[in-house]
Amino acid sequence: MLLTAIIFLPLVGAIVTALMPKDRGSVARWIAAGVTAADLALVVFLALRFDVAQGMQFAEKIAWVPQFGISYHLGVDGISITMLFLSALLSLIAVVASWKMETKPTAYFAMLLLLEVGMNGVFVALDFVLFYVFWELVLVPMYFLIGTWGGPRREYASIKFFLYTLFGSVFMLVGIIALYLQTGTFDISAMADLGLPATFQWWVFAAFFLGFAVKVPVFPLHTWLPDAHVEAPTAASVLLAGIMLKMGTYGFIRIALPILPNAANQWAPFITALAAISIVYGAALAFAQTDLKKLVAYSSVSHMGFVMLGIASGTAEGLNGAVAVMFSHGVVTGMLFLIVGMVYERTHTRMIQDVSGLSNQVPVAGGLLAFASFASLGLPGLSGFVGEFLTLLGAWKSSVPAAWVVIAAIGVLLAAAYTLSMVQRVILGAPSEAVSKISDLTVREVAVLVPLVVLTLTVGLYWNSLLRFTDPVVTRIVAMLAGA
Amino acid sequence: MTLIQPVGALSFMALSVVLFSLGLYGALSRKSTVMVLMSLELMANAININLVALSRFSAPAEMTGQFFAVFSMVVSAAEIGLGLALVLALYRQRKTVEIDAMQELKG
Amino acid sequence: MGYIVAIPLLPTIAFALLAPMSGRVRNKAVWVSVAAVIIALALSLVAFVQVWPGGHEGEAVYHSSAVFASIGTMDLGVGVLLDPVSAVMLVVVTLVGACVQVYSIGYMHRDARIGWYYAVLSLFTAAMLVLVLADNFLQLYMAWEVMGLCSYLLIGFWHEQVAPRKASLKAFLTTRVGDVGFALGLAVMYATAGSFDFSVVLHDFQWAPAAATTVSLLLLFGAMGKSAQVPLHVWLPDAMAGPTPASALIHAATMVAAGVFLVARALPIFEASGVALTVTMLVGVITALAGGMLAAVQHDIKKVLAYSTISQLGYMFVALGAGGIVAGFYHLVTHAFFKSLLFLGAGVIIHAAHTQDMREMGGLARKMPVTTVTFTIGSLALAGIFPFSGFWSKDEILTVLWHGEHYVVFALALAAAFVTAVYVARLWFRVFTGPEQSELKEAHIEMLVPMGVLAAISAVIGFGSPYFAQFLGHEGEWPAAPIALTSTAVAGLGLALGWWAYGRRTKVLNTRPLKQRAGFVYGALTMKLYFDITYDFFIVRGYGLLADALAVFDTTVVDGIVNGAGAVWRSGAHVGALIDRYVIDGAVNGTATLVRAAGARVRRIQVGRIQAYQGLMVGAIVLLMLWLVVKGA
Amino acid sequence: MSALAWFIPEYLLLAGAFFALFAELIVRREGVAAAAGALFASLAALSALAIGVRPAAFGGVLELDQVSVTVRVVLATLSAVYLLWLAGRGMAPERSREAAAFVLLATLGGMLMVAARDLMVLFVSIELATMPAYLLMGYRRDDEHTLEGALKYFLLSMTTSLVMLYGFSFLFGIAGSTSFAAIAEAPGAGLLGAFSAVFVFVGLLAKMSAAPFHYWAPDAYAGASPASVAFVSTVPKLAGAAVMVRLAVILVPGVPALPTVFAVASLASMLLGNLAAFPQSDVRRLMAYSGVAHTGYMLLALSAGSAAGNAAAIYYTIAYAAPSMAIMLLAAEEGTAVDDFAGLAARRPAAAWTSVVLLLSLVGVPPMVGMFGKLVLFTAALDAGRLALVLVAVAMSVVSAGYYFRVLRAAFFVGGRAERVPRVLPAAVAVALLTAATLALGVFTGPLVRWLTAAF
Repeated sequence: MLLTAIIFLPLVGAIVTALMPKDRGSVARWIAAGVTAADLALVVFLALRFDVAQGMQFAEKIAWVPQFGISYHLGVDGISITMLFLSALLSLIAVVASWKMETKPTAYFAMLLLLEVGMNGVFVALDFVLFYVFWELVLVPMYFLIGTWGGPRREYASIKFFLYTLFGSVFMLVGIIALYLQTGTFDISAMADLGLPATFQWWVFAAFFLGFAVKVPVFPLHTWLPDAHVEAPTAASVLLAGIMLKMGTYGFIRIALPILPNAANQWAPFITALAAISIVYGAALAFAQTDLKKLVAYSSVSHMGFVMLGIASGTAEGLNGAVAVMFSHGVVTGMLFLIVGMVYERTHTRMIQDVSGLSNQVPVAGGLLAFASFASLGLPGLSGFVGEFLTLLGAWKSSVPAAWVVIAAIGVLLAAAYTLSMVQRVILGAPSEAVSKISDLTVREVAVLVPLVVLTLTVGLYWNSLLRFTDPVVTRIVAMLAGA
Repeated sequence: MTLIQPVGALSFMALSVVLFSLGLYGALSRKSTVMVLMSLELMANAININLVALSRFSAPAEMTGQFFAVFSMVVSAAEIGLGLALVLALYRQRKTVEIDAMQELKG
Repeated sequence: MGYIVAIPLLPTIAFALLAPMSGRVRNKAVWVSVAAVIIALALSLVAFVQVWPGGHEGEAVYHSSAVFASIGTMDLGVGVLLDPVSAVMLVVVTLVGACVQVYSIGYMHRDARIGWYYAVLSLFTAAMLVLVLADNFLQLYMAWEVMGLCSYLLIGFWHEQVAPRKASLKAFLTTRVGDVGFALGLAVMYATAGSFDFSVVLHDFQWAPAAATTVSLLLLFGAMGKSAQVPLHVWLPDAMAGPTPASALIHAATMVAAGVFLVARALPIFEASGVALTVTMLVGVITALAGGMLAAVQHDIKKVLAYSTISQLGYMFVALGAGGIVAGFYHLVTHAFFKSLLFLGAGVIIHAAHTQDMREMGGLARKMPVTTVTFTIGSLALAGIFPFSGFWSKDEILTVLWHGEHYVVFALALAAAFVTAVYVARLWFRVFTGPEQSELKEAHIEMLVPMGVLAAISAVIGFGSPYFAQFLGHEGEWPAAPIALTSTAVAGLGLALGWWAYGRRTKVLNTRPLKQRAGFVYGALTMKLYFDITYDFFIVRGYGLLADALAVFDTTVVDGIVNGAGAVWRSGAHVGALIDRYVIDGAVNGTATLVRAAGARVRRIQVGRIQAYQGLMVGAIVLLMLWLVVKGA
Repeated sequence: MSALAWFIPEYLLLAGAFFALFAELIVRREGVAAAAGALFASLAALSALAIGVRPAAFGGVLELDQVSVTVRVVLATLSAVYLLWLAGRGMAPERSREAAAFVLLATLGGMLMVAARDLMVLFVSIELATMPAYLLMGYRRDDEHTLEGALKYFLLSMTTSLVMLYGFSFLFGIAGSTSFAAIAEAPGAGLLGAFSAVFVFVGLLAKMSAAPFHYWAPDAYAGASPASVAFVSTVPKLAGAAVMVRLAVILVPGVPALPTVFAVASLASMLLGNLAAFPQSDVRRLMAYSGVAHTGYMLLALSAGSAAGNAAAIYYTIAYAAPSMAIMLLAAEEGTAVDDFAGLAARRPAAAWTSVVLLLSLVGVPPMVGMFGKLVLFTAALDAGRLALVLVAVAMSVVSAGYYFRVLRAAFFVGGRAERVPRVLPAAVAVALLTAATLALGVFTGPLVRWLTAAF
């Protein structure tokens, strides 16, 4: 019952806030904050009672469309509990970060809560149709978040985002149905390691790859990300980068790898190549950007390239590294977007040449932005390093062509290049005229960032705080991959 | 060889096809809507002939074909009545029954 | 022996306390950092004494570690390993660290952000101590990177000006290039040996030559980045834009030595590969020679010392490459002391002369006696003159080369020694003799005391070389007379040339004629052997252009494939006037414009004529019937 | 209960129609006829539900199997909801009295079509269903295009129904009897059988506005008032779908080429419907092409030729009917151009968010019923090996998001007129019922599909 509560509590919140009269924005804010906080509390309560040794836990299964084998089936294992925690945390932070939202606040918070329903659902669903329902459900609120509260080119960005993801997910639906026809059920956990025929696996993997790769995003399907990020309001950007990108990679780990093991092995070299290209391509483009948010968006493409590298390696280190990058990227990029948002609220410009000298004028903001940037470029002791290093280890250990791993390692260097060149111009140096008049972060804004800083340090210093959850699951998946 | 053989179902069906095609040609080529309706009526009659003939040759006992033909006549009468009402209303509005005048709606 | 863990912990706590403070409070809490490093020094001495009798070949005096990550059966840990090598390094790091922190009180007291300076110094000291005490290569790598961050922050300390900002970025990225090699080396090591722990990788695992070569060359590449060996040396001279005491600590004694320490730790792997040793030696000797010659043409006093550091580090790599771990390590220790002394001295000189350019200096000897004496001890040690530490350690390296029959390298090393003597003399005469070009007064007491301590050590430590060898578990003996005499002769010759060219004058010397004769060589040297220019032109600007090109590529081609599809269709279909405002407005992206354009074409079939529709329908029916006939259903 | 009693819903509808014609003579108020009609229709729906599945009656001419019962209930409910809306808003500017009668008669024809097991009964009930539709399409006087649209609808659909009748006559000829059972057993008459089957399905495809026989739809819809389009584009189409499935079941064994015909028609409809819908600026014309596209998806299920396929076809048409009718009713309230939807979110947030639910269901985004319809449909089609067509359908549903979202974009992101249409309770309730059905129906997919599959 706990998982259903976690998913549908925000839905109740969303309905309540949506029905609020327009002028009662402040009440809607508090409801949204209350609901997300309660949801986070439930998730933490769940995590405390989560036994790392066993696999799927807290499972709930009710027949929904019996003759098609569709059931309302929820369950949580090591990886999904991590992502669920991240989703609940970032949702709360997103609500608190958009406290001063004036334009149509009730609808805004309703959309945020609806988004949380979709995100929580994806990480917990164990039935393909349920997974697909939550996967698509996420699109609608994000479309309206970008479309209504976004920047100047918001309509273009929102429809582009919607069409890209819909295009991918619709082919995923075909893949899901093909699997159903082959196995007779829509239940994900039952389908693991069934030894399906190789060519069939290959084609279904192709369908899933298209669906997930658009979301990750992997080069060349990434062009929706910068537009969506630049135009989305801060809170939407945080959730988009923090959680929604991870739905794609989570899909690979939860669905593609366990169910289609030898297709995964067949596709591994291709995915590694794309991953390495995404890493270097994302880094190079981030280096060339003049808009802060676009820079962070392209850096996400680069970081998610590491996740794909880890997934394609198929080794225990690689997969653990992939989940580590997913978690740390969620936290760190969330922080980056929050701070960039806060700076934008004050200076009303995101152009790198207009914003400089933060550390002198607003030391707290400058300091935190520097902290997040160093975490993002993978400084040891912070969470960014954990995932990147493990993926490199895993990739080298696996049968994947070594050239791509070297290119990925160079990606780490390029990450330092674009991050530090941003730090140079934005944080260091003399304060520009746009920066010289702004005030430092308020208590609320710092309070939003503190949990993320704490998480970055804890995972960065004590890796097992995260690996304790993911390792048992990963060892099982690796066994399946080796078996195929 | 006698010129007159017993008339088989095939010849009736042939007649019906010819009539049907004539009707169809009329519907496609005539300029006045009323004439188009007339051609449609011709096609309906072709079908009736077909029905009656087939009823005679394939199931003479039950005469279902004849019933079908009667039904068909009644229905097409109603339809033609309705069609003419429409044409009349259009005439009152557009002062013409030219079928090509009905071209505003397109795209 | 648990207190060993406290040594790296103290500076970490100091940083943890200082970092979150606000600027003003932090500036007053500077003593926290100084106290931490002094206590750490005391503990290090205690640890050193406990290890002093030496003679335990290889196995650790104290080792404890904790697991911070476990993947499947593999556990990654962080630990503390005390053995002779790390005991010596502990003392060196904490001692130089303490001297620099005390010195900085005087040097930086007027700076508005002195608190942040000390915070980063503590973080750096902590990282270096963690590196020295590491019991596995992963922990060493992590400390290594954190040190890179600290050097970035310290070099770019005065970030309001452009030069320090550019230098810090250059430093971080160049060392990061080396770190890519280091990371890949770790990946290969993990893939072959299955672990990072010294005990497993260095002792238990039998390295195949091929794997050993790859790993050691990659580790060497990392070390070359951090220890500024040619061709990755370009960042060190620019790093002088940072505060001088910071350079003394980082760019003389500790951080740059980390590369040598890494190679020393990983020597068993290098020995297993054989090839790697010769490569190390070659890299070392080339850097020694190039560093020396470049130092001889610099006008900025700190740049001279920077290139000198590069050259001396080259010496250490030569020693390690020749298999003489003791010689290399000993030179590292002596160099740490006399080079940090020279840097601190340079700090005082710059404060006094209000310039870094040696051409505007002169006649310091008369007004600044203490500085002159200490600086001279340091210079003579660097030149390798008899009683001072530089002589002994450089001599041991030459002996190792001689015994190893590396005669060509031996000759080059001697040439490098000669050039070192020349630039030392050049520096000394330019700064201390000749006309006084600005009113001079002696430095504060906090600055002189540390220099005195370092000078004393540089003078005395030379006599401990054989005991130092035994301490590290090898048999050590006094340097043989012939090599000692040759090296002293070479050094004396260098000093004489220096005196001849720069010492004799009464007025400011004009070296123009000397440069005309040197012509090409001098030109190349002033252009820093064209390394910087080539890097800037090809790599930095090249990457910038590539990034911009990719950005354009991304928006036009990749995004365009989606957006542009409509454009392709439009031009192909030259539908022209018929495209109504939806297509031009293009609210949805290219695919949609493509579809809309197609829709516009399809829409034209709907002509509105009834009989046209009937005709189309009848046509469809006829087609259907024909198809049925053909198919013979 | 004697066989006559099984057809109480039909009697109710007939009575309702007459009552609607004379109601306003007795009670002077506007909209009473439609209200009465709504009452009668809902009674008919309830009674149809109560009666449930029955064996063949009147000598095997009419039979109430699972499909007929389901479709009867849905037809009656849809027309009840529609009449409820009509009672509220009325068919401006004319009186809605005759319209109510036409609606009830058309629904009656539809119910009989679905239950028919005999060619004669089928032909008569099809004509009974379509004639009121002609009148509904021509109902509005003030727009000079209405009559032209109605005429086009009349001429083209009369031509195709004559072709269908011609097919019926041959079928009768081959089987010697007009009952479906006899036709099913009749030995395949080779080419003549194929021709007759094709003629029959041409008529039905035209009724369903499937490409290449859809030409009447865009012009007729564009001319008619949106209210009448709401009815004509959904109820007769649902009845037509049921009849096509029935005839497919009996004719396909004899004519193996039929599934390919359906596949070709499906491909043409999907491509033409979705592409031509893109540049439309009038909601009626946009929904006309959307109708063509959705008929294409339905035909995809039919081309699978399996029991699951047939059930999916009917379920999909039901899943399409509710949101499509609701969208057209909203257009009737707000104005027929896409730009009339501008600023809807500001004016009527409830209506705006309703249109989101409805349009997303048409695109096939969960959790609305459209997605489940597509899921069931794709499963059946893939099972029958129609992979290529499924991929086209999938791609086209993404394209459809493009033009459906233009309405949403107007509603949410474009500023529009501020004054809102006065709130009329019955109309609002009607649209709310349809939206609730779109949202809730998804959850009951299982039992509904199983119930339909049992019929084949």
